Amino acid sequence: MEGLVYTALFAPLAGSLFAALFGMRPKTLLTGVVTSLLLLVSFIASTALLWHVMHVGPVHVKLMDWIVAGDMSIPFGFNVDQVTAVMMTVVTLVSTVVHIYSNGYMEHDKGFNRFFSYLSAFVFSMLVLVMSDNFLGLFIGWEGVGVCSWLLIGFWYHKPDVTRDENPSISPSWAANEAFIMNRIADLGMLIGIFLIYWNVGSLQYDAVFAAVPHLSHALLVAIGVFLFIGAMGKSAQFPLHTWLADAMEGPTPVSALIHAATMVTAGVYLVIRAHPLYSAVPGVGYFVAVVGTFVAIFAASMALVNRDLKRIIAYSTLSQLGYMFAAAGLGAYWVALFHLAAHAFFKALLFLGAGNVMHAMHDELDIFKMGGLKKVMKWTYIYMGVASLALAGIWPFAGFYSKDTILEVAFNEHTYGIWFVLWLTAGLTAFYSFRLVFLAFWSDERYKCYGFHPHEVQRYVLWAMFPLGLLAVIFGWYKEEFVDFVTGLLPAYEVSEHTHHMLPILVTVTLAIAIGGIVVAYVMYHKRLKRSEKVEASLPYRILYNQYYIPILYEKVFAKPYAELSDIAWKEIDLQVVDATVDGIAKVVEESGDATRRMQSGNLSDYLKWMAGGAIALAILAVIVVANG
Amino acid sequence: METFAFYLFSILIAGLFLVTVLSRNVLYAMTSLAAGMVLISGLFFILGADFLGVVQLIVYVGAVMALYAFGMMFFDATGVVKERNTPALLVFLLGGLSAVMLVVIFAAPAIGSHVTPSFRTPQGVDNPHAVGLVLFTKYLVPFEVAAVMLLVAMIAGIILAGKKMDTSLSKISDGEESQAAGKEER
Amino acid sequence: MIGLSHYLILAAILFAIGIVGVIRRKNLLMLFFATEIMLNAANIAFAAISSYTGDLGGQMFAFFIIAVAASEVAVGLGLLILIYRKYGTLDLDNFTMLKG
Amino acid sequence: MENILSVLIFFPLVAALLGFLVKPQSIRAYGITVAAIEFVLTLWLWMSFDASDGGFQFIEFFPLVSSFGINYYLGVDGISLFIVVMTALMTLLGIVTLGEVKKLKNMIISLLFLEVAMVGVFVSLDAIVFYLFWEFSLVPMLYIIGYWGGEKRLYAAIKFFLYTFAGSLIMLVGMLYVAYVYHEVTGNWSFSLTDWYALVLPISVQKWLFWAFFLGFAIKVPMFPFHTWLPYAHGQAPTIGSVILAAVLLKMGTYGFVRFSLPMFPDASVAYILPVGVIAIIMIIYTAMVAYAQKDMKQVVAYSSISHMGVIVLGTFAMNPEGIAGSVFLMLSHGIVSGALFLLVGVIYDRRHTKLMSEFGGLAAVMPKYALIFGIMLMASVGLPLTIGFVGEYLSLAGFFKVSPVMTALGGFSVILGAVYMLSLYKKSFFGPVTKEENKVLPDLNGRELAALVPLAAIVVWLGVYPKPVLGPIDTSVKALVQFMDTKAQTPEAKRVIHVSKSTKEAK
Repeated sequence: MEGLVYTALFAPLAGSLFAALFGMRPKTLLTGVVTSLLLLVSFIASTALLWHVMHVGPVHVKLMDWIVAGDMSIPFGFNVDQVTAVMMTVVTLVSTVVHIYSNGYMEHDKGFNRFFSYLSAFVFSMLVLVMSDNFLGLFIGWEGVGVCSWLLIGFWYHKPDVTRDENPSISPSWAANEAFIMNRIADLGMLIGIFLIYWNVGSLQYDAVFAAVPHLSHALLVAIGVFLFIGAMGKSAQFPLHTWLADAMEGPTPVSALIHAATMVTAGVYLVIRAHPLYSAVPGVGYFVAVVGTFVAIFAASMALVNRDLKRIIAYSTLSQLGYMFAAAGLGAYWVALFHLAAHAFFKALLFLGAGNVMHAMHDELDIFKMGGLKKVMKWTYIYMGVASLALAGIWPFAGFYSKDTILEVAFNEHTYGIWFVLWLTAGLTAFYSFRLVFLAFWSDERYKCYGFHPHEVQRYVLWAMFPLGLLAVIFGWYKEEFVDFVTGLLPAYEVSEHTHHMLPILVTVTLAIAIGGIVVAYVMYHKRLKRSEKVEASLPYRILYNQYYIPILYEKVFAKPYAELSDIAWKEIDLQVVDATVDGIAKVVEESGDATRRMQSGNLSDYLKWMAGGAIALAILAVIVVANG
Repeated sequence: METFAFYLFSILIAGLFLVTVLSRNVLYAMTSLAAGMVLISGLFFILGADFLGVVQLIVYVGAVMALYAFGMMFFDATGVVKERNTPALLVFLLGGLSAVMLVVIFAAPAIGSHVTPSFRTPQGVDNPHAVGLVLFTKYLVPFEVAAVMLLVAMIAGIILAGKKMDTSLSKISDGEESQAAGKEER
Repeated sequence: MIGLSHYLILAAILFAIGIVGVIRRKNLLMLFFATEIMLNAANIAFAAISSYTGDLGGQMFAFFIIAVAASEVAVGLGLLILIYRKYGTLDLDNFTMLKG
Repeated sequence: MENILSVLIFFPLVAALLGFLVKPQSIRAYGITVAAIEFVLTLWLWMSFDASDGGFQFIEFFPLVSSFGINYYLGVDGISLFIVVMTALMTLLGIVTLGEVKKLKNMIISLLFLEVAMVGVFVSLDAIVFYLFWEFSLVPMLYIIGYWGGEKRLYAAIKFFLYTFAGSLIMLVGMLYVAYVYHEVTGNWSFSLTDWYALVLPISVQKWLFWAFFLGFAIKVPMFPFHTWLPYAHGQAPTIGSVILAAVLLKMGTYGFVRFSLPMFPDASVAYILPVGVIAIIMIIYTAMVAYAQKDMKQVVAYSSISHMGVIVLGTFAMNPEGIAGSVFLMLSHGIVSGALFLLVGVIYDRRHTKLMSEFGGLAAVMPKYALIFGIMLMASVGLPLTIGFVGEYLSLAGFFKVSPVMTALGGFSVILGAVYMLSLYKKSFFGPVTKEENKVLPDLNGRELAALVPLAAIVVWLGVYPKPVLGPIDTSVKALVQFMDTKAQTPEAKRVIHVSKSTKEAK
């Protein structure tokens, strides 16, 4: 089994290094093909591991020691258990699809080889993240995906900075830096969590840490839980560290599909699921996690309602769905969170790839107000996106229905009706903005003609590559029972109470009703043509939502600008004017006293004799004083 | 009698030296200096240091003063130097202060009573005899060194005074050229 | 009765007179005179201490001081003559080559 | 080769003296050969080093002034070994990358002299010999900055010299006092470190001596507020000067803390954790902010050095094996990374004769190899896992966490702020459109530059992924050090704070 583990893990790395060899050369199809094949290998190995875990049991391998100092001993150890196997399969599947898709999408890009190198490196980092058997190994992957995300968001680094009005993300390189730095803020929290664990447990291995949980004090567990969650908040873009995700849409669309929808952003959820023994021990923190998640769910959904940018809408929906996952994980229903994570990965990746097709067809135009009626020219894309949107909206029998519905059941079952209500409401909003997008892009009047676009369907193999995702977006939910059986081998089984069980039909109906309601509203509003009302667009709530609650501007005003100004003050006012000036001042005192005493050196012997006499007298006085004092 | 002699000598010496220091005329200064030296030898005789008194007379009054007198022949003895006087206040401040300090130090009981002899005067011999005994036993090496020093000083004095009028020392040591140049000038 | 202190104070006063000369005069020759005064003051002190303590060391010292003074005069006068020949003056205010 | 350490010191010395005889046109080859041989010798030292022994090895002892206990006393342990290796490596690579400079011969001879001094500092176990090398290292550096530097080179060189010199004089007074105390206690004079270690000083004496040594080291490190010589020195020094300065000379200060302050004054070190920690945190945050405000690439790297040195100081004062081992490792990694960054800045300076970030932009498109290596070094500088920068930073912070979680959290801002200034540097210079006409035709790295930078990049990744060959010996020596401190500590507070690792306890 060791071979399989290493194959799954290192195949993407090999692909990345291979592509890197060609990184500075013009496009060679070879790199795309080789990396995609290696990803396929990794996927097959992951599936085999999934089967192995299902039928034999978890696999644990140790490659070598990494950091050994003092009592700290951190190996490169990899553990494939139920959760990891699921994550690996999801990651490698989506990655493989995205790789194949990128062969078409990046066809005309100068950085083709570079792109595949980064993309495969990302998959490797993500696999390290999910497979590691200790917290620091997870942190390697954590930072690794961060860097790859930085590289990929800033992939089109040559674009210049523009104002926020022109492009809310300013520029790819700006967005990349924002993402990296935001994640770093969270990483500090995570590091502190890791330090806390180390000094209180003495190890960072998952099994040792979780075995020690019952012996740790409550306050300590709370602290660890909170700090780890801060780390998760950064990577999963939870409020208040959420702004980078929408800006990250500056990256190529396959990147958005893979990193900023299906895999990397779910790392935070994975962390909470992975650390479930810890969070189970402190329900208070779990509840906090759930509240944050719920808040983000509706918060992000509200921003998606009015946005006109195709990718940003999907990004907000990702944010919103991450909120759902955190809500589930926080309430203790870890397998539900994982289930939604997997389902979401499939349909959200599909949605993004579909969006990529649209962009490709529309020459990188993202404004859905400039689209419309695309279903005629892009039939398959329309079908894929429709399926994905239905899944996202949680319509039976698509995957999203099963997962999201379960989350609502959990919220209801925990008697956290507030959370339930907000999530329920969000489900309606989700359905509305998803279908607002679909109707505006694919139905309604063909506005693109006014702008002189000539949309066309993408290559056939690209469409075929998307097929597995499309299929899974439909059928994944049907395997809920099997999934539960499998992952509860590791995660606690979550059973709803008798009362909730009775309520289930009503709950399902209510949820479905609001989802369908959302779709209907979208249909009514947008299916014919785009109606824009200046009055609405000028209203305060609309502007607040459209400007993302003015949070990016707020951050700029409250953090970025003052920091830059403070830095300038620190340099020019403090460092140069105070610290350095003091040093130079001391030097100047010496210099000037020397200059002053230089006059003694008149060259006149007579003067010297006078000084000498004065000195002798001074010494004599000193001698007398010394003697007189004993 | 001794007291009287001491005070007489003291006052005279101090007065003569003051003349030396304050006089505008170099010739007066030298004369009063020589007179002061003679009186100092008187003090030595009072102290019983006969040999030292004699040496004082011979060396200072005889040799040194003669040397000065001859030296002065090279200069324009009267008023070669128009001295710009140092501010009197500074002079008397420094001079007075140093006097006060020295007096304080020397008058302090610490000095007079704490000095103990490390080399006793031989008993039963007169002073020149005793000096001879000490000088040629304990101080033999310094004595010889002093002799060499005097020889060196004599040679140095001869050479320095015998220099050509218009060439500097350093130029001579520079080598043949400057010497030749010096000769031409002459 | 005249004690050691009397001599020492006399020596101190003479020394101070020497200092006054050193400070006041700008004529190099006068500086030499003043130096002689100071040396003689020291000699008086040595001789007095020698006499009052019965130790010949002091007289020896005075003796050597006289030897040194003689040497100093010999060499010093030679130098003075050289300076006078070179610059035509003995005024200290004219020699400021060491000015820093 | 029992006297390998003497060879390491005297080989470059002799080679430097012989260098005066070498013809100017062959001096480059000569310099590279000498530095390469020296580097191979240090590798040999590493290979024959016994990693399981935490004490001093390859000891050489030869009395110089026996009546005052001054001896030619050399030895290495795991702490100094790798700094010596790094010194030789950075000197070699520095000479390899030397471009066309005036008076190349003088430059190379100065570098060899500098190497003598640097190796000497790290291998000497006698305070006087240590001090001689310590001060001697200033001279070639003064010459390098003062002769090959930029416009204000004289100001920078003199400031560098006088500032560090003033600090080390105070340190010298401290050393003399220790020797005096040693004499008072034992009746013998000795300047041997091992003798000094055995000397148990009263707490009050320790406190004074701690600050005397602290001042000397702190100026060298340089710690806030004694850091202002560094930006000038870096700003004016030629590339090679900055590389050596950042890579090795600064480490002399932190090395001093580990070698002198900790084992000699354990109680005082523990007592002053708070002020030292606060200074270190100010260094980390404040200089990171100043770095962000800079307009000159080299100044950013220079201030970032100070910021990282703050983390090293934190790790040193963690008083547990994790932190100290981390700080020693970070010394190495910072040496390699900042050295490489200065080399990289030098590369662009050679081409454009400016270091202002506003002059660049879009370099990634014009010079992809350059951008790649710069990117690797940047990631190492911000402490990305699997690069060399992470291991040390992580361990240092982890170690200090045991002492004070709050201060560690503040010190951890280096993780964030480091990313802020480095990424903004990268964005300003490498990303965006190519705006300046002259930037469009910049040649990418040439063979000579690659020859220096690729090994560094390889080391950055290698030691990031597999730090054990280096971290192992460091760890062994550091454990021995900490245990020694624990036995020597007198105050209950020191006993409490100094944390001996479990494995050491079990071994006992």
